[in-house]
Amino acid sequence: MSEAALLTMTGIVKEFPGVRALDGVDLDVRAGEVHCLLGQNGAGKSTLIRVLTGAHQPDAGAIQIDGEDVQLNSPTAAIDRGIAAIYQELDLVPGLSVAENIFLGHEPSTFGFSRRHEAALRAREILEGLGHGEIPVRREVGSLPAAGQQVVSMARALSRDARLIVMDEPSAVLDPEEVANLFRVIKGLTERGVAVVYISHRLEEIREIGDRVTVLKDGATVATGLDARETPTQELIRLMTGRSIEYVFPPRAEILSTAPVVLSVEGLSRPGEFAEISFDVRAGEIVGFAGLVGSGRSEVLETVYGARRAATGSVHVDGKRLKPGRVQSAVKAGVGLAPEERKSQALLMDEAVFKNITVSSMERFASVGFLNRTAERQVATQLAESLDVRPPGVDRPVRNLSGGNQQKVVLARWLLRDCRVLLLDEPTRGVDVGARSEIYALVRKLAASGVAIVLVSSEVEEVLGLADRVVVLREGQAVHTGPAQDIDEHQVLDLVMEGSSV
Amino acid sequence: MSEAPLDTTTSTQATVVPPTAQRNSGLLSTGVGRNLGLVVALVVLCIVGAVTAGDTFATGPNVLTILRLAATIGVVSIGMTFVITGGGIDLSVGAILALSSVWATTLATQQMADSYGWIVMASTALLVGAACGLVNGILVAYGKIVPFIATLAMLAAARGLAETISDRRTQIVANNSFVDFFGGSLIGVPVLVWIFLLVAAAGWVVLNRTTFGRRTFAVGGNAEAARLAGIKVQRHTAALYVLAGLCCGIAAVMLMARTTTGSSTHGQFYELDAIAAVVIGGTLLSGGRGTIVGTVFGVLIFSTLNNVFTLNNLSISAQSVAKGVIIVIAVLLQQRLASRTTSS
Amino acid sequence: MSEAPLDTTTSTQATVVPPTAQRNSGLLSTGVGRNLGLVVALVVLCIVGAVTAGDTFATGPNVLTILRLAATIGVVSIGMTFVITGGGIDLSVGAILALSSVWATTLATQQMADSYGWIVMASTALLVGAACGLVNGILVAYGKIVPFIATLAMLAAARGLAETISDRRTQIVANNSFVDFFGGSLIGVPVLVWIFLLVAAAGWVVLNRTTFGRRTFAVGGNAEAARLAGIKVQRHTAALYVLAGLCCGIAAVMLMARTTTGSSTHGQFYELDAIAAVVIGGTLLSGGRGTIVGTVFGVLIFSTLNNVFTLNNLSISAQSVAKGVIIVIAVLLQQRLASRTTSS
Amino acid sequence: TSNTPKADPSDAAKTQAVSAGKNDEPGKKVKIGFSAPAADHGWMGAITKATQAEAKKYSDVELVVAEGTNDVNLQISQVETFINQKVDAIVLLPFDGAALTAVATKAMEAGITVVNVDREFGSPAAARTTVLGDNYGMGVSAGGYVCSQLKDKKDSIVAEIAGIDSLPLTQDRSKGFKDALAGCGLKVNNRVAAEFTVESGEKAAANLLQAAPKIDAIWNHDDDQGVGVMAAIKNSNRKDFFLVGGAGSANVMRDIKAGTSLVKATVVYPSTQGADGVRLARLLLQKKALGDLVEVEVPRKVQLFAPVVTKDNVDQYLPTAFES
Ligand SMILES: Nc1ncnc2c1ncn2[C@@H]1O[C@H](COP(=O)(O)OP(=O)(O)OP(=O)(O)O)[C@@H](O)[C@H]1O
Ligand SMILES: Nc1ncnc2c1ncn2[C@@H]1O[C@H](COP(=O)(O)OP(=O)(O)OP(=O)(O)O)[C@@H](O)[C@H]1O
Ligand SMILES: [Mg+2]
Ligand SMILES: [Mg+2]
Repeated sequence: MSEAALLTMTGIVKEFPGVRALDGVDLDVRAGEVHCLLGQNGAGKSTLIRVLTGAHQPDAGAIQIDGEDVQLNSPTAAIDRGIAAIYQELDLVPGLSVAENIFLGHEPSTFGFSRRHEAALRAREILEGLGHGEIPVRREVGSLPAAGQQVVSMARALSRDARLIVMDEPSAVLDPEEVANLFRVIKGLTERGVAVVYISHRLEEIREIGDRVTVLKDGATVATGLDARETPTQELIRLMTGRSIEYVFPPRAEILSTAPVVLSVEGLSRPGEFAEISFDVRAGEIVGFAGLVGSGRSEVLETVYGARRAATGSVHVDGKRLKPGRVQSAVKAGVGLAPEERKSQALLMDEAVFKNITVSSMERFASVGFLNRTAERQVATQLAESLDVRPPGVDRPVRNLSGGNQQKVVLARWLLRDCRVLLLDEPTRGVDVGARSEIYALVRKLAASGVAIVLVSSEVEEVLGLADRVVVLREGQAVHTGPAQDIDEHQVLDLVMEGSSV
Repeated sequence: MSEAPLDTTTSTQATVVPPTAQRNSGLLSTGVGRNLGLVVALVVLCIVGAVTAGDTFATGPNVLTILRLAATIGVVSIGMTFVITGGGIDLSVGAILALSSVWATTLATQQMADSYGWIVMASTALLVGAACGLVNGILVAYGKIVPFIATLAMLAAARGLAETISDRRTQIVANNSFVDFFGGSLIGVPVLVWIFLLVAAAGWVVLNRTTFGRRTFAVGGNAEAARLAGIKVQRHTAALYVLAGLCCGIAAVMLMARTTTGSSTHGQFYELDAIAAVVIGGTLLSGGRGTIVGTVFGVLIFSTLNNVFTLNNLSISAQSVAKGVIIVIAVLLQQRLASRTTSS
Repeated sequence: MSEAPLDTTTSTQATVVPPTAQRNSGLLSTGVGRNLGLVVALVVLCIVGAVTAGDTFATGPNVLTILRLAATIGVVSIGMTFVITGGGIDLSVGAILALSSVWATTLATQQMADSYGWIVMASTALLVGAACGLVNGILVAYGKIVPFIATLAMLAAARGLAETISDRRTQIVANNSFVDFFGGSLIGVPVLVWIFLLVAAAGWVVLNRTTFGRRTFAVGGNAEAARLAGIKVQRHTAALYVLAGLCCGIAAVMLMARTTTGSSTHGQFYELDAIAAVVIGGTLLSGGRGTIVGTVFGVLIFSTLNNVFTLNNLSISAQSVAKGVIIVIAVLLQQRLASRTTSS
Repeated sequence: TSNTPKADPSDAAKTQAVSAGKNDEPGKKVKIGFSAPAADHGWMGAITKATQAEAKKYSDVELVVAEGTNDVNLQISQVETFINQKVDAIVLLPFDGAALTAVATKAMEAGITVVNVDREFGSPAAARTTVLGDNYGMGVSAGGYVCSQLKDKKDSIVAEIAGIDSLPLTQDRSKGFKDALAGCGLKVNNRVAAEFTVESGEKAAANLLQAAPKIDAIWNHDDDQGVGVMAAIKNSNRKDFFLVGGAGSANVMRDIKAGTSLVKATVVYPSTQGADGVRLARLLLQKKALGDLVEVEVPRKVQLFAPVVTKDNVDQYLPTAFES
């Protein structure tokens, strides 16, 4: 690894209406290293990246590449400098094929006619390099599941032979297997002397792949050049949050076998997604679903919720059967779903934070259809604060929040609506360590108050740590069901991987 | 693109959000930011009018003339605002208006009106309008037909039906009490204008202060999210078209009073005029963002424009050229000002 | 709604993408699924025609008539397909067509044509069309004016200009070679139809086989992503409107040949007809998805409908009612079939 | 309305100046407002142009022209604006006579002289005087001519290409045509409607010619759309019928004279009604009588005649016909 800085950013400032997202950030990246960027939600990581890729123009600060000053006044400029990125929010064109998305902007072509065959071949190569030769390069990206799309945007970043690749929380959508896969690719890159800027909220990943760490806080660099392996976790957390957080799961409450079964699912199936799923959730119990991406966990949740119509099987809440494929009847029965993809499934991007929080519980603030906005704001503000949504203030459009903070808003919506049953799909995706432990505590508290909770997470540790009972899915089949205490991470991973072809 | 407004900003506060910023984004979301541009556009227009034809333009009667002209299309535009905010579009408003006016002025209806009073005609118009709206709503929400196509079909069908019923003859409103009531004035302001004001006010309250309005934004902004949040998206969508249809019914009553006729030729091009007013007002054609205030301004701008033209005796072809140019200028103006207000 | 593809997936290995899901959505993505519905709709229509007026409907000349009438609006619709796929809309097509036809038939132009041949008139029309398109493009892409409003303004302006230039007279095309060439036939097929076929074919190739076309999908489907990928979104958008304008120019030439005139009244309602054809064809009004084949079918369906009506001597009113109903049926049919084909 | 597109005002002047006499001498200044439907077809454009040209000829007339519109709501507000403007007279060609009766009455009550043109108001109180075309008469004339040509062939096929079908005046013409044909045992076998525009004429005709493989006579309501109709006929190389026009545009009359084309006759319907309206308004305001009438007041109603122009009498009309 050469010591010469490939990229140097100094005193970068970026302002948005009323928000100074970046307030003098310094960053230096060397060729062939994996440089990790840490920071709480809203610290400014993604914004910094967008400045680096020419998507945003900084209000102040200098950028040097190979020691020479550069103006990255458009994405093209950055691309020409050999900078590629995987953005936090998927940046794909749903209407185009996988191959076309990968080569968008630099399609192989002669006289403007695209050489589709060549594109397809090269796309397949890249995908195979990523360990996903099975993704059909001619299929429309819009019809791929989240994980598939994540792989495609990775492939796109690799398709340009870049010298510096930025990855903004690439692992958020991925399960352990996929993450391992990703790390293999990153190692390959760094060996070729490519520099990687890696953003993640999972410290264990930093430890495994990172070389050096830069920590952002409130839009400013608080530490840089830290050793990724040696620096103690508590130190990193303190730097990020300014306080020290016990990064442990809250203690479980004892569930009495006499506690009433609130949610009971029997023989639920959807051809091609999952089959014969049955489980009960008692009041105050947390049932966790572990499994690989594509194992059908989201589908199970969405089907229980009625967002998808079950082919067979039934769902009962407090003994009453829910009408299959009817979200309404689930909601009436007190079921809530925090869906997996916040942007497409949960958020009203242009609406104020508080409206997003109260949308599912409007009736509570309404008398004969008229809304009491003051009450709404109050309650929403309290929730936002308890989840530490930043920047504070519930009137800004959700679009302007950082990824993790958006996730918190989604969560807040369902915390507000006091449900009998809460279905959480990847509730901590993209949420920083600080907020994470708060969310864990909250989920526990809810359970303690008698809510039945179903939790889906790609982080086995999270499932085991939080859930009382664990269901392991593989290819839509429940391969294991039992108390969380009786099984450990490795066993789960074995169960999950078994027979999976990679 | 969406950044243009953002990059023009210069604030000096640190990460903590200054209250002003909050108000700004609040402002923008309530559309006042955009409306400022509209106010200016309208004011400029009025100044032009006053300068070029001050003696007549600035007079009370002339203002009332402008308002009376605005009233009918205005009511239609309010309904259109709801549909568009909800992520749809309604090309059939003009046709529905025509059909309602014809149905409400058939011999049969008018005879009933003679015995039971004009309320019969009024309610007939409203009913027909709402019914057509319901058909639109069902086709779009449950038939899952693209709004553009569904309402285009309704446009053709409703006009055709209107022509068949009226046999393409203009139907005179015989019932005088009807004409007297709606044609009259209250405290110096024409009843038609009162109706417009009422509908606009009601529309504003519903859109901004009720759960129905809030859901409209949700449905238009992200239907899937709305569905998963437990909103009855389909039923709501249908309701929006019924609302639009109802507005057409009201507009039909107004036009019947103004022209003392029902005719299959009423309301030609109202779809374009209404959509134009709504969009100029700042409502997003893609849905999820809508402003009644903006729409009202949009309507006023267009009818003032017409009035100023007539007063200034422009050559007719010149008028349409001028119209095009003025629209562009107005929008540009409004955008610049909007982006100005969003930056503290 | 977006679930349709989901429901059909069957994954057999723990991969992020289930293998079987691809074939179907592959079908859908190439639009064949949708088009199948259109084919059926058209066939049904033809059967109706053949049954009700077999003797005349099925004849060669009648088919050619349908095609000749489809040709002009067809060319316009091809251009419209590009604009809509690119996330925009163009309400000014009819007006641009009128302006081009008038400009290309002024005395001055026709005199030049006498000395240099009809190519002068043709190229004038194309130039005027492209120029208007450029103005649209600049207003939308760089002026950031909502396409609906920008092109609405152009509609007003262009028609007004056309009226001023022609002084509202119908300008006869004196140059016979022009009429003879474009009015004539090649191997039994009218030149107009050939032009339509050529434009359609070219349009298909450009949209599906060139980087320009694919980038159009990107610009319409996710402008931000396109920008981040280094595509010059603004320039591309502008180009799309120029393309549409050019098509209007071509259509103007065709209409001049068909009617032997240039007039400010040409191309009335073309905006609605074209958009309807495009949308019925399966292009998304919201942009990001477009199909030329679908558009061609859309155009054919409408002009066949017209023809069948006339053959059956239907009254205009009955026609529009029927039209509305048929549109709805066609779309429903097409949707059912589309979803059918996507489910294995 | 009728067919005469683009009347040449100077011609219009020639014809009427004859009777005008010393009425043309400048009198007190008058301000006249003029409003008409949208000029979306030739004849409307002609009406407005002729009107403006006529006004220009009088130093004492100031004409205020409102944007043509098919939205009665807008046209009403234009009249209201004229009232606010305190014009002396309003020459009004309403999009729909009945719909503008109320506001016209209001204008009369405001002391403004209203001259109603071509489409009649619902109440006599709404206008001081009315200049009317004779749409029903047009149909009758056309039908009468067709009868005279086909009287011995009772089984002959007659087709009609109407104008904008949603307009009452189109209904009147078709009715007149139908009634006249009935008089000689004929009927309209095929009827299509265009929109008074060249393009729509071509489209309607093209379809019609397919619909009816054999035709003996066609009446086309409007010579402007007639240009398109002829294009379609030329394209189909059909010759099995003769055509009756409606307007009397110069080139149609030349064709009639030459006898080379399929057009054997046309029915005149002057586009100078607006111009007449302006003249009458001026006379009324200046308290002048109509020349050549003993009557000291301008008459309540002037209905124009719709003669049939054929090879025999074409020379009489050709000079005053308009160029298209
Ligand atoms: N377009 C925008 N307009 C206004 N404010 C914005 C915009 N984009 C980001 N911000 C603000 O800038 C700050 C930094 O956001 P950023 O997305 O960079 O955070 P982050 O470090 O990526 O957080 P996360 O880990 O959750 O992704 C946040 O306060 C956010 O609200
Ligand atoms: N939009 C889609 N189109 C086609 N197939 C899909 C789509 N979404 C999901 N699938 C398929 O459905 C199955 C489950 O998808 P999904 O990835 O949501 O499961 P999951 O266990 O929730 O994974 P994740 O960890 O991402 O939530 C997989 O076979 C996946 O390929
Ligand atoms: Mg981020
Ligand atoms: Mg999932």
